Amino acid sequence: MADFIPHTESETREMLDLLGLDTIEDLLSVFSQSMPASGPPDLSPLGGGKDERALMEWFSSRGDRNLSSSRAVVFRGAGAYDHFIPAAVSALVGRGEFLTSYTPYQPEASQGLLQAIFEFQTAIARLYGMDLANASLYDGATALAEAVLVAVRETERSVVLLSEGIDPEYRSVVETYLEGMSVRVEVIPLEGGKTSRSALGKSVGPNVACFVGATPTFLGTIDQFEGVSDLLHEAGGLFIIHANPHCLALMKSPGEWGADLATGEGQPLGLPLSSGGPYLGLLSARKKFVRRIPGRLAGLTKDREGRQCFVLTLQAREQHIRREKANSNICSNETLLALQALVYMSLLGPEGLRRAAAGSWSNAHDLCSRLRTIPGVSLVNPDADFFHEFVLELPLEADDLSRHLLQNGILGGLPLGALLGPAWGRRMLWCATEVRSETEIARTVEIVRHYLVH
Amino acid sequence: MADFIPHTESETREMLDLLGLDTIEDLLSVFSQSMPASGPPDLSPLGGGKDERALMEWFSSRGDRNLSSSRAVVFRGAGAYDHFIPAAVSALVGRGEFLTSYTPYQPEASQGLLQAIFEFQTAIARLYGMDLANASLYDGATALAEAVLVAVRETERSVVLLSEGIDPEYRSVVETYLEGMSVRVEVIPLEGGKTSRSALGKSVGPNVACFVGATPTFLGTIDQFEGVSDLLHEAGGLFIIHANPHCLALMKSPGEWGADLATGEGQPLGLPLSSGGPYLGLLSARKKFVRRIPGRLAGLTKDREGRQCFVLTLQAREQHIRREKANSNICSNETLLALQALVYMSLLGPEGLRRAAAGSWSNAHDLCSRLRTIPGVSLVNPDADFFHEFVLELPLEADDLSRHLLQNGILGGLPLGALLGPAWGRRMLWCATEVRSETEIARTVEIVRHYLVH
Amino acid sequence: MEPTLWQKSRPGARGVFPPGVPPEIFETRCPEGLRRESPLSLPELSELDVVRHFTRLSHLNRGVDTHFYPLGSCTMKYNPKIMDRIPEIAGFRDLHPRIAPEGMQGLLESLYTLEELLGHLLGMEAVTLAPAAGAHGELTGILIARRYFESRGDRGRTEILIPDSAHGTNPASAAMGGFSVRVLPSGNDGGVDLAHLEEALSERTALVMMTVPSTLGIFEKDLLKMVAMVKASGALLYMDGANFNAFMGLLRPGDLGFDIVHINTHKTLATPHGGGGPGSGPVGVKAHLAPFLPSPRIRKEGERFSLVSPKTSIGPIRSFIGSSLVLLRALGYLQMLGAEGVRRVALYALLNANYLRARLSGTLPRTGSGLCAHEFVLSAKELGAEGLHASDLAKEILDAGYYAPTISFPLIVPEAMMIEPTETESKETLDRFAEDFRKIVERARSNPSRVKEAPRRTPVSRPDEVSAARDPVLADPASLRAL
Amino acid sequence: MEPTLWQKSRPGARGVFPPGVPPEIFETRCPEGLRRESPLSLPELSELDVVRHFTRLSHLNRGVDTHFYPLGSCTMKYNPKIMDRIPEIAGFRDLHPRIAPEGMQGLLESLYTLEELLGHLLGMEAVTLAPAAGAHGELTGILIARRYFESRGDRGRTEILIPDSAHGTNPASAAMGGFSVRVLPSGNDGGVDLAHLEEALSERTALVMMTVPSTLGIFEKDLLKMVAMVKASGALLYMDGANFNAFMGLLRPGDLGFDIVHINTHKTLATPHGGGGPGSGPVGVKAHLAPFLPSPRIRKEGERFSLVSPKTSIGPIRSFIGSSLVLLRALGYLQMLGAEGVRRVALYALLNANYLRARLSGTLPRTGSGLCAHEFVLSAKELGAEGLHASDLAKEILDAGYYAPTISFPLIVPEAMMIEPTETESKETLDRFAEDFRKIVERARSNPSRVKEAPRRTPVSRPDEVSAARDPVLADPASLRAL
Ligand SMILES: Cc1ncc(COP(=O)(O)O)c(C=O)c1O
Ligand SMILES: Cc1ncc(COP(=O)(O)O)c(C=O)c1O
Repeated sequence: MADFIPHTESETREMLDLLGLDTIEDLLSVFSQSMPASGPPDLSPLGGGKDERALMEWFSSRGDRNLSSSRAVVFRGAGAYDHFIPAAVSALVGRGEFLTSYTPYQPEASQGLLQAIFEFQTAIARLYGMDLANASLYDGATALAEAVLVAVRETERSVVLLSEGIDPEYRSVVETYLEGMSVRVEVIPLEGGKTSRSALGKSVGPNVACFVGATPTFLGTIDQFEGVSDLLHEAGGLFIIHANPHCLALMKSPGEWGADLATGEGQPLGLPLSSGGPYLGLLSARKKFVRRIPGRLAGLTKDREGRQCFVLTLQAREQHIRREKANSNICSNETLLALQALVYMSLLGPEGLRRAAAGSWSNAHDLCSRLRTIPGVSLVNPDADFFHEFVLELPLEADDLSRHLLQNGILGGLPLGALLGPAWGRRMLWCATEVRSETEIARTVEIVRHYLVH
Repeated sequence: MADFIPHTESETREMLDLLGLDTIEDLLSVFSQSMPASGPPDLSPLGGGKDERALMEWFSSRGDRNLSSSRAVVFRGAGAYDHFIPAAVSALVGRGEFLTSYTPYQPEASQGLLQAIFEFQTAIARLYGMDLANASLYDGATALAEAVLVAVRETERSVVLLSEGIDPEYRSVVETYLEGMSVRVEVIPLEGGKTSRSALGKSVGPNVACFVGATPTFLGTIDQFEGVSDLLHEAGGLFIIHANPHCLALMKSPGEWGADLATGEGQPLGLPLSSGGPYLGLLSARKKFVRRIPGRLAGLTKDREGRQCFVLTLQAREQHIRREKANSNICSNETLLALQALVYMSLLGPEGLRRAAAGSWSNAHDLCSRLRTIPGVSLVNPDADFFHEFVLELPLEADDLSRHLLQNGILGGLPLGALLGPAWGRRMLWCATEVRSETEIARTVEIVRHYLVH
Repeated sequence: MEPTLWQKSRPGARGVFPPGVPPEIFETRCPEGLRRESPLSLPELSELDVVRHFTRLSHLNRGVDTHFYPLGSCTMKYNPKIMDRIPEIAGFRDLHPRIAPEGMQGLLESLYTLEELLGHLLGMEAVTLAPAAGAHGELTGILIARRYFESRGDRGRTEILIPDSAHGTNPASAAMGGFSVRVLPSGNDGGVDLAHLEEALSERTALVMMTVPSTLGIFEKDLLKMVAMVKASGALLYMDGANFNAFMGLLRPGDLGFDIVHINTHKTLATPHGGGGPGSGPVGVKAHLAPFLPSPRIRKEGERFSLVSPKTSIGPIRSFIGSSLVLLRALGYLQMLGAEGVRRVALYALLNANYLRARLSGTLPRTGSGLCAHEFVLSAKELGAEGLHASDLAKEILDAGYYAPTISFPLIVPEAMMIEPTETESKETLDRFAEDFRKIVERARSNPSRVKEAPRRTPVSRPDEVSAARDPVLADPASLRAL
Repeated sequence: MEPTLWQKSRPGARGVFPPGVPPEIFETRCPEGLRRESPLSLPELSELDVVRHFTRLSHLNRGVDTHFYPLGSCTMKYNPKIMDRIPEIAGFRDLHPRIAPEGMQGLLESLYTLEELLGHLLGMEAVTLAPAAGAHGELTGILIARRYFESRGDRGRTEILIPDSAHGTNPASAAMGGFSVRVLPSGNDGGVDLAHLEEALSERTALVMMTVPSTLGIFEKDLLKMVAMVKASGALLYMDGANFNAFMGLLRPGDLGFDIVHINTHKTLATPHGGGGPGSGPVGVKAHLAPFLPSPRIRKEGERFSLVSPKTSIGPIRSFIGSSLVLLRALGYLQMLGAEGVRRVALYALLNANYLRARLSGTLPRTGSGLCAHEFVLSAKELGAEGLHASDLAKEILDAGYYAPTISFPLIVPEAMMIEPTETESKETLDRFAEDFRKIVERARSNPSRVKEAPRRTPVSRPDEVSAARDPVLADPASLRAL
């Protein structure tokens, strides 16, 4: 019904006249040689078009069939977190000049986004304790895969060690990315919620490109990496940490642990749960890897009048110049979401971010200690500290509890059986962020208690 | 919890030092002489403050207690209409440069809004068929009152004739506005939905400042005004028409009927139902009244380089210059909503507006003919044409049907008893706009039928 | 500059396709005499054309979101973005105003809560939220006073006393309310002169309207004495509380003895001005005036809210219940601030004004002395010697990257420049502004002709206002050409 | 220019106050070794500071909403504002991706519907919506091809053939997929040379990647012959469908014989580019490749939708189900257009490109002849004589009030300027651009040194790119000073 074509009939006519064409259909001759014998496609499945109102009705009714956070209180994390997002974020990010602009290849007409990208890089580098960060990658999983590829290329080695603390789905993505390479992935187990130091020691060797640790781990525990950096560097490998940026407001940063590269999922920095995407891949690194890292980089420079300005730089690493020798194939990235994360971080500032992170930590600990009072419920990895997620062992199948909670408007912890195997069938990964209220926590604990202790 | 004060503690200290003050409380000495004996106010009812999230929860839960159009299908008009509003409207109107600017008294820094006001004036003048329009008044009712005051001042006469077709609440507002004047309001009755020509003829005389007609009338009928303009002008009075701008896309305009002034409520032009406000008062006029009319006016001019530009003009009519001799006391108006209406009109264009209006007309006629098939239901004023509202006579109290419909998620026609007196107790003013679907109409008719013909 | 919508219009171009039916259906079925005959000259554009047009227009406009806006009397402070979300809640945005009270309990509860909070902050026993703006609130208050005296059979009170420093809406509202205006000349300190007041008060005085703090940004030092004098005369006391930002949570008009007060939510309470509106102008009154408040009134019985229209009311002063979506913002802001925040807002408004006043001392003479309230007034009169007006300085200030202060108001100060920084601006911004202002005043003395040519960095230079007023073009000529 | 956030930062300033608790609570209870020790150098600003900062930055940026953006290969068309509303629907925006399928039936139905529609438009039997961008779709397609040959025990196919005119992501993706790249040189007409193709094809060829229409904006005239040759060699055919806007609803890659195709929703299907992303890159495949599509897959059984991860899949290529909020926009746009609209979009994209091509003839020589598809490529090589590059012209174009065309791509055209007007621009805009372009080319010949100095009307002049790359400053030094 609407096609956003601005032409009036007479304008179309004039344009066709200039081209010497009778009707607009004559333009199909562009394809003539290639028009398949099957004739023009049947477009009937596309229907007759909708006006704005009918369209919104269609989507709203589909939206109503999803148990979003407005209908189910979220106690689930596992890679996607329900955080507070200030109203000013969307008011600023949604401005047309940002939204409808392209990659800032023409710096004179794109200073706004270039500066924002530069500021985003700065904020991420500072948060992760690294020297620099890029302008974004697709999401946390692909950022991790790209970081692994940096290590493989840098070291020209063929073994990649991943901590068991890495989200198992991220691990699968890394494996998919490595599909075409002759690289072997080895998992270093967790012991009590922390990377087994003895297993790691045994596996690090001359073929190891890198070890990737996570903190918090997928199970919520805070892993510790004293000496890991030295261990890797002595063996000529790189040390990569995947970390949740929200937790880094309070937790020891990858930089402080001595990592060479760090990755993260930027969703907790002001992005809604979004049904899973678009998300925001974070990659930061030590300066010496600057020419290795994938993705765009905005740099500070001066214009002809000596004014501070910004430009995409070191493009020779990228596919549009380097082609098959590029650091990565990435072209479109997640700039708008990087802007969103930047606006979020500037609005909260260091104190706000620390306050929110402390709220998550505190709510999760409150939830955990209350749930542990229920008979038959115990904390897995009780000796490890955790941040805002933790795994509980239940007296029955986690899937059953999960279903029961959902019927009560609660998205409870993630049942781990499907992801980690039947041995984990009675285990559930819980999360509480700063937005959970005391009432929500209390009510949830009561429902769990009632269900388990009928 | 948040107060939007940007000062750091040390900045506050430096500022106080410059002023030679110890603490910020020392500034209370500004009031010292006036500080009442009762001491500082007790602020406890204001509570401890809320963060953004808690605030939105408070309001959302209150919003859920309102039967807005997302929860009750609207078949009610009577001065507030449920029309389609394109998504681009709020995207543009909400831009900070518009939203957070002041009245454009400094034209060089306010060309955006000045041009928009000028364009709004143009669109309203064209829609109403008049020479000019102002930059907005508070709402339709006060616009009507202000137009009446123009007539009173212009003619220096003391009788104002209002058609019974004017919304009775608008009539009350006019009476409130005239409270301090020695002016008498006389109502000219409707006959079969149109202003009684004989009554009007009898009332028009040398004391009459103006006659005000409405089209459509409050009862939905399309009033007709052949010869009314001449009748008034011969008697030295003015002719004012209050008209719904949505209907004017198809209906004869006040200008075409020969009105001197025209008013309207701009809500149907892209403003949501808004729980009643803010709305948008429209006032347009013949050129000769330009120095009489209230409110701001933007005019076209040139800057020093000869470039087209805009400026607030004829300010000598206004309160900030003319004070007690001003045309009106209006200062702040509804500029942002004027902008909203302008964006709406530009997006729809003449064809879109005509299409939407035809949709309202068509849906209302469809609804009417279906409801009339129900035994015991009849159309009041069957001999008058109507636009998108009509009055039905029911076999029982309209209030009862209204309540029943609301329980079924339908905001049915307005029961008229409360407004027009007990004689109207079984009458209901229905409306259907372009957004009502065939399904909604059919369902509503069935529910009414079932209720009336148990 | 951007061409107008009609200059861009292309006959036949289509924008958004709305729900509806082809207009021909109407035309074939509706009698000719009722149909619009003249063509509908609205612009014909694509959706992209419209988006570009208004995006570009926005770039030609300065707001608080883009520039420091020290516009005196207007309180151009930062309005939190979260408040923009409240009017978007479907339960309020899409609520029909003619629904029965059962269908709007959430709205009524919210507005009732706001009435209570404002009553508390103003020290008034009853509050109406109906008025659509400050001036509308004034008219409401004046009509209430009229009814009050009528109810007492006192028909001789036909006069309202208003200081010469008052905002123009005060006398204009008095006139609309059917009163004659008597002007109170200011004393040397810019305040109301007690002797003049004494002399002016009589049994004809219905109302004395005072702006507190005054438009000079000064708290009348003899305020309590004046109040007593007015009360003694049998007149009512009206306070123009547009400058609420200066005293919110610190002082209550009711406690000072005022009978009626209006405030402007669009100044103090988180409604951005939107280029001139919307706003709203709640009015608070003491108990003896409550019966006259405009209808409808919200009534609370137990947990249920309803609407009533008391017979004693002056009647409705606008359609429906009020500018709800504006009022909800005010409520949200007060709830967010809480007790502590409300006080801090006012204290920091005082601090910023006094700091900037001190930083600007030595540039242009100030009218008034000592601490100011939330704003202060300088006079550029002495620059008259160089042939310059306050308005010329204003244009230089635009060029320096600010909006300009209020000029030519209050009328009692020749070449007035009224400066109100508000509490939401940082010390850094004030320091920068003070420095720039100082340079501009220096430039005005050293190079007045250059100042006459300002502004140069704005999208247009000074518009020809004289010819605009001489032969006003108020509608786009291109809209007629298109026909 | 605007100072950076850290240049503006004032230690101790506070912005938005979030839910949470004082961090001290964490610090006293969490063991020291786990705590962050280095200070967190994020900017410290008020909410107003932040709002002004980003509002001003936005003013330094051009988008489709502000300027005509004839950026070839990027399809910078108008994206309807209504689509921005879809990702705001709470049921999608606030949906946790790790909820059981029962909790996301509306999402799964929507995405399934989009898969079906795209499959239909592409002539493909199965579609994955997982890839996050075009290049990601390429990698996905390439890994699918790898798995396909593996599944047939055919391990000798290690090479991918790619025309030299291809987008850089094609060879880069091939390399990431573990293949070696063999470049197909273009023939004189800019198309793939049949003889070269013949020669290059072998039993080592896994895939031939073709961009259709090519990056020259040309439909290969021998496309069907090429397809037949490739099929005969046993290799698979990959189509880079980034230029979907040129043929959507007119022609189906599947009907042409392609096995795999990706498209970029952020070009054709109503996702604004957002300064570089987000986007999404759905991939369609023929039935024989469907088993290898990335996991998870959406399955429909009756009215119920679920997620499955087939063993044959290449595995997940990203976290969660895909960039849902982007994909829903694409679905919304297709639903709004309907059958008729989809065709019209493509036809008018062709019309606008050909019209502008015709209007620009005589300015700079075009590479290719005859009708173009949705874009065309000019060469500014001849201006080399005046010492000018395509990039110099681009700067003049910025000054004339446009964004610039794509330059230096495709690589096979020296000093390429690739122009794609898209269907959403009006004839008037194209006429104005053509006139301005003509003037700029004339100026380049008559006054090249002036062109070297462009742009002059942008917020900054040309940045020093050389020093930026020599000693890259990628993080704000002020962020370290602040510590
Ligand atoms: C002191 C004072 N009184 C009254 C008014 C009038 O308020 P409004 O513009 O809302 O009608 C203003 C507004 O500028 C004002 O500053
Ligand atoms: C022809 C062509 N192929 C592939 C791509 C890569 O797509 P993306 O940027 O989404 O990764 C592009 C994008 O610019 C393109 O134009």
